[in-house]
Amino acid sequence: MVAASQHPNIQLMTYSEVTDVSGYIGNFDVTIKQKPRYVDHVKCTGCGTCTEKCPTKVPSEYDLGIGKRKCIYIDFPQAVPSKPVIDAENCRYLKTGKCGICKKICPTGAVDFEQKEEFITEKVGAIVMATGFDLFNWEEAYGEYGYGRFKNVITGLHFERMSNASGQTGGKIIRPSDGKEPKSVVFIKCVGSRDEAKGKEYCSRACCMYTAKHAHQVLDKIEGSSAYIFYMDVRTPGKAYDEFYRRTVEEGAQYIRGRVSKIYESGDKLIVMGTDTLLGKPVTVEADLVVLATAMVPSEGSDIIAQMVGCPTDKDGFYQEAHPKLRPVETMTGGLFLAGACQGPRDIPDTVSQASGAAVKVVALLNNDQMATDPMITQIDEKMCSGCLVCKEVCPYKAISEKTITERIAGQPVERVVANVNTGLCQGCGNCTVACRSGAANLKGFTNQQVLAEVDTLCR
Amino acid sequence: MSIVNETKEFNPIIVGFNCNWCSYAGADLAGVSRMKYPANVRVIRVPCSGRVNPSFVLRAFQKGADGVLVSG
Amino acid sequence: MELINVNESISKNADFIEQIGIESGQPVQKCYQCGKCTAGCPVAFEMDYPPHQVIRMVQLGMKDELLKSNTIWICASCSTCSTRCPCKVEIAHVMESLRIMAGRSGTAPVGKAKYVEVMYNALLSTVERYGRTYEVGLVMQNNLKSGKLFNGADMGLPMLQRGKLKLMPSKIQGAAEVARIFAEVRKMEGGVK
Amino acid sequence: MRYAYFPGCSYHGTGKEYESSTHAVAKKIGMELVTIPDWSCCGATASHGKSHLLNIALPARSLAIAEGMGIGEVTTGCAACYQQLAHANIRMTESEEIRDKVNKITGKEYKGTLKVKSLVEAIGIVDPETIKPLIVKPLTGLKVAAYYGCLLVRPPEITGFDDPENPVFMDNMMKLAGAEALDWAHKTECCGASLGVSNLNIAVRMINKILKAAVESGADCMVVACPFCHLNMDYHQKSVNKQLGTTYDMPVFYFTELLGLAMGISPDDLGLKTHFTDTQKVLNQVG
Amino acid sequence: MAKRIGLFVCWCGSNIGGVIDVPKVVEETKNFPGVAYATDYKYMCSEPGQDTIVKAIKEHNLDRVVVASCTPRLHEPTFRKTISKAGLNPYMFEMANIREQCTWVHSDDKEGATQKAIALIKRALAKVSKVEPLFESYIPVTKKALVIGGGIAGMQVAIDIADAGHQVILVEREPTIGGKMAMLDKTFPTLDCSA
Amino acid sequence: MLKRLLEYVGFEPGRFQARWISGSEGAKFTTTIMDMTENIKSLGPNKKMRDDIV
Repeated sequence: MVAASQHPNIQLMTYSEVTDVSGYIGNFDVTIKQKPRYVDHVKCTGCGTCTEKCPTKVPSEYDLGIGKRKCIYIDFPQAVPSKPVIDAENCRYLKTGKCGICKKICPTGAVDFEQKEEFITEKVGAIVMATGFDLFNWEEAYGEYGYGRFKNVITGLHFERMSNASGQTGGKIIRPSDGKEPKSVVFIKCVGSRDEAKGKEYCSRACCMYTAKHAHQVLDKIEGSSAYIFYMDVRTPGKAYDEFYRRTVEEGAQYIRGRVSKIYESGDKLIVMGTDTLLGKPVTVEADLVVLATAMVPSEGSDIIAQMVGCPTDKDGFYQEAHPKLRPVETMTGGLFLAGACQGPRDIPDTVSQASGAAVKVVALLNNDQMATDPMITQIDEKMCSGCLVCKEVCPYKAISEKTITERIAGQPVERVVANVNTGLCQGCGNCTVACRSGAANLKGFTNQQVLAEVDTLCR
Repeated sequence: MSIVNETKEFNPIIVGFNCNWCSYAGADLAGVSRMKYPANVRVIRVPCSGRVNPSFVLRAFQKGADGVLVSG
Repeated sequence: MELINVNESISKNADFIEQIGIESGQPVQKCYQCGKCTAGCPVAFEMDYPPHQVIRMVQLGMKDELLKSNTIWICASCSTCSTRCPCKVEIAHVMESLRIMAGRSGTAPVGKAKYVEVMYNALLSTVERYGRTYEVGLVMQNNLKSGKLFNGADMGLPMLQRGKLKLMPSKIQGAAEVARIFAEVRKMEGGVK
Repeated sequence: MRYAYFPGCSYHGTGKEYESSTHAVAKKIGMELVTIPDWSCCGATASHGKSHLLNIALPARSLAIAEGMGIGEVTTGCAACYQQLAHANIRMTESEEIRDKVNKITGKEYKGTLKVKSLVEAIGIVDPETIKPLIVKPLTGLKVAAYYGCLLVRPPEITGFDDPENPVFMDNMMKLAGAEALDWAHKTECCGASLGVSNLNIAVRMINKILKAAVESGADCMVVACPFCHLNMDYHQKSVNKQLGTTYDMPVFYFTELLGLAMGISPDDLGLKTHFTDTQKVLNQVG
Repeated sequence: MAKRIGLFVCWCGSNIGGVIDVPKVVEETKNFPGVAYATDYKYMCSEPGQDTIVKAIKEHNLDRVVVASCTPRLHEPTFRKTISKAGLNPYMFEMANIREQCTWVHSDDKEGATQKAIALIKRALAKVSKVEPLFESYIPVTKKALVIGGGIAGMQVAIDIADAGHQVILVEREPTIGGKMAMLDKTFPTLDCSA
Repeated sequence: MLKRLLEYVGFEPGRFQARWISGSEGAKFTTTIMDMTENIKSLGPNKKMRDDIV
């Protein structure tokens, strides 16, 4: 993270959102909204006095609500940048005009309640989508697991926050209900994944491995503990992955092949009703804590960005690559590339490799001062074009715009609107040629005349 | 233009308009996998099934095609 | 343990596999054996094959074993499995179709499964005769056929005392119409007992 | 509120008190239940083990008669009857082919215009403001475990009125009646249904599991909406005690009985005397 | 000006030549209007094969070319380069796919395959008679990249592009970069720290 | 839409098909062709629209 923030060629814009994208490969115009932080990050030294004194506490998003944070806050100690922002929704001063303690005590006078959102426009040659993933909202779908009513049923990410030394529990694994150390922990895989009925059909790819890691952590950190993992398949296709999983099994993790049908509370225990399909028998496990490996889904808001930049998505909302094998980091839109889980669920090693792959594609593009475009694109015969612009509507790449031309009719100059194809954006799909009623749009390399000649010859 | 000989077994002519990225590749794959299908289909490569103008299809029928397959 | 020749089983019973798919309307091939059906099944403890194995056996065409199994009769049709199946297979429908097939093929259930079948038949025969269920007749017929003569006899008296049993059947006016339903179905399906 | 009413075969048999309390409560809240003339058995859990067609045709006869009554909606108290009627209704509205075939079998024309609601739903959707003033003897302090069983809520494609994993309709009604509705583990576990008749030794284990969860939740009583659930929970409680050596003494009510009590209807009129487990302690508790 | 088409039919060893009668195919198609030269060769895509094309273009003054061989998805770029070496516009070219979509799938019907190959070649000839030279156009490139999302993927992309010497704007909607990764404890399979 | 037009002029619907076949579905392409060939064989030659017959 520090590497990314300190690189002289990287301009880091946190607390910012892309709000508009136009243009085409090599020539995009983007607008970025800088949300008000209410702290001048030039003046701020990151001393942290303000976060100590702030009187308002709210649940920490970063800790998934397990812990609390102040209203002027830094997400976590190693955060980059390590300077605070004020959460306007909860800040007393911004809501009621009273308080302002942070402003009073800030030694450098960096707190600025007058900050407004700013819009910055930039020209770029390439865009990389790296919007990542969110976790499937299992509480809405899994009634048989209690709809989130049982405090001791948590997700893998919650578990990470507990076992992370910088988290609220300081690395101690506890039961959220009473803070006690759980002795029996049940892990359930594929919650939402590979579940057409309730969630997603796909495999989320990382869960097998992180669940093995969690089981290892339970056995490692909690004395006398036991870990049970309900699974359908163990998928470990990565270097040193299967060895890791085997080691976890040898450490004593009990893998049970079957899905869990129901969890219910009995006393302060959770009863997990599952099957051991290898035995062919239903089984129950008493648990202190249940950890669900929930499916990865596209991150919230990724659909909005997709629409903005014209990036197609698949049926699950992940960004669609140009070709799954041959062009996995490119999209059908020129100059737009994909990295990480926004394209589909993946783990860290895969994400890093894919990100480097996308970077090479970007570099290959940016290394040129100018680029050649495929000549097999649409050509508009301006004389025939009626200016109806139906073609503009059907173009999936937003490559067609209107253009005003001047013609001389009976010696008089007359202005008229015609369609205009952007050679950078046009991908040569030919949709416009079908929509064009006047026959003005033609696709070079696949002209009407050419295709008809082919048809005629073939049918003979 | 030859008139179909009704006494011989009728062998229809099917014209396929295949998208370069999808079904044309699919047809290639069928070849690579050495699958077998009747030899009466003739494929025209188009950049996208959206390129197929209805008039192409009508023209094919006019010129004697017995079937047309548009696939994307 | 019996050795199963998989290609033989599948090729010999291809019709059966297809038929189950059609009759139950369920995409049985989708099942990937997660076992959630068995995990939630309230009667799995009494079954000779747990529900997920029944689906597996359908996939492999193990017709004879399936039609003889007690599972298909013990199943209480509570649909817990159907409701929770991640592959949207309504397992309860598959069980129903297997029961119907067993009946059609004349495979007689034994033991506990027999009692279930006898009870179903007893109930339906009172319905066929009177148009409605006739509880005393049902229990009597049930006991005769299942050989458990005094089953539920201790139930009769307290029921009677509370006015919960009518000794005489009440025949509805449309009993003939109901009988006709049975007859028509038999005609259409050819030999439902 | 007018419904074509399908009593079901246990209406004057094992489910007698359900019948009487249903009518008593319906009268109070102004719901008119018009019995379907000459209705016949729905086929219960038996017909779907015999024939797919028979399974639809048996309830179809009653549906056809009900359609002729000119009341758009059918209701029934029995969960099994409800599911049979709803299932047949869905199949016959979905597919013209099945409808024609079944109509040929029944010799009656069912067009598929009806809606089928369970009694729980029919009463559950009544505006709470209508019911509130009728609660004259609120069941204050009574802890109730609402038991829904299977057929009311499953499969959701057919039933679909309440959540199959955590239904709340009866809970809400009990709250309306002044009682405390408990959140407990086995609201929708299956009681074994007709296994109680054919294989009691299987059913007792299923019943035991449910009773155990109800006791653990601290319930004073259970409330059900199905004659079969009632038979198994109430009558067979004693069989469970006998076979498994347990000592359950858990009163089991129909939801209409508790609603009726809260509305001030006398226990006799509701038919509370005919239970097998002692209801007196609950009656004492709610005064 | 009259069109002068060159037709080159490939045997692809026995892949094509083993199924259809290549000489017959050449015979049947060489009289298609516009064809000025027609020949066949064992492996058209090999260096001598390509040389054959270049030589023929020069000797017979060809202005457009059809190659009947494998799928254009494989060798279209190859042959485009070949003919531009001979001074033709690379788009004055068409391929007939007589391998993947003909001989490989109809090896059990040699006569049908031969007929189909003839039809497919005629199709390509018909198309090539209508083609016109096409020219690529050039657009400028802004040497800066935008990365949306500052998680592990976004950071890695940004660093790699930046290391290659280009400017990068890394946009993150949260106050800190790091994304989900920063929330994790140790990471598999090496159990090293994530931050 | 085109399909409806073709039907309107008295064309058998089986003669015109639109299918989604992805690059990884060689088998689907094959079966589509086989089905279509069978289908059209049973329909007989296209006589309705041929220029030379009309």
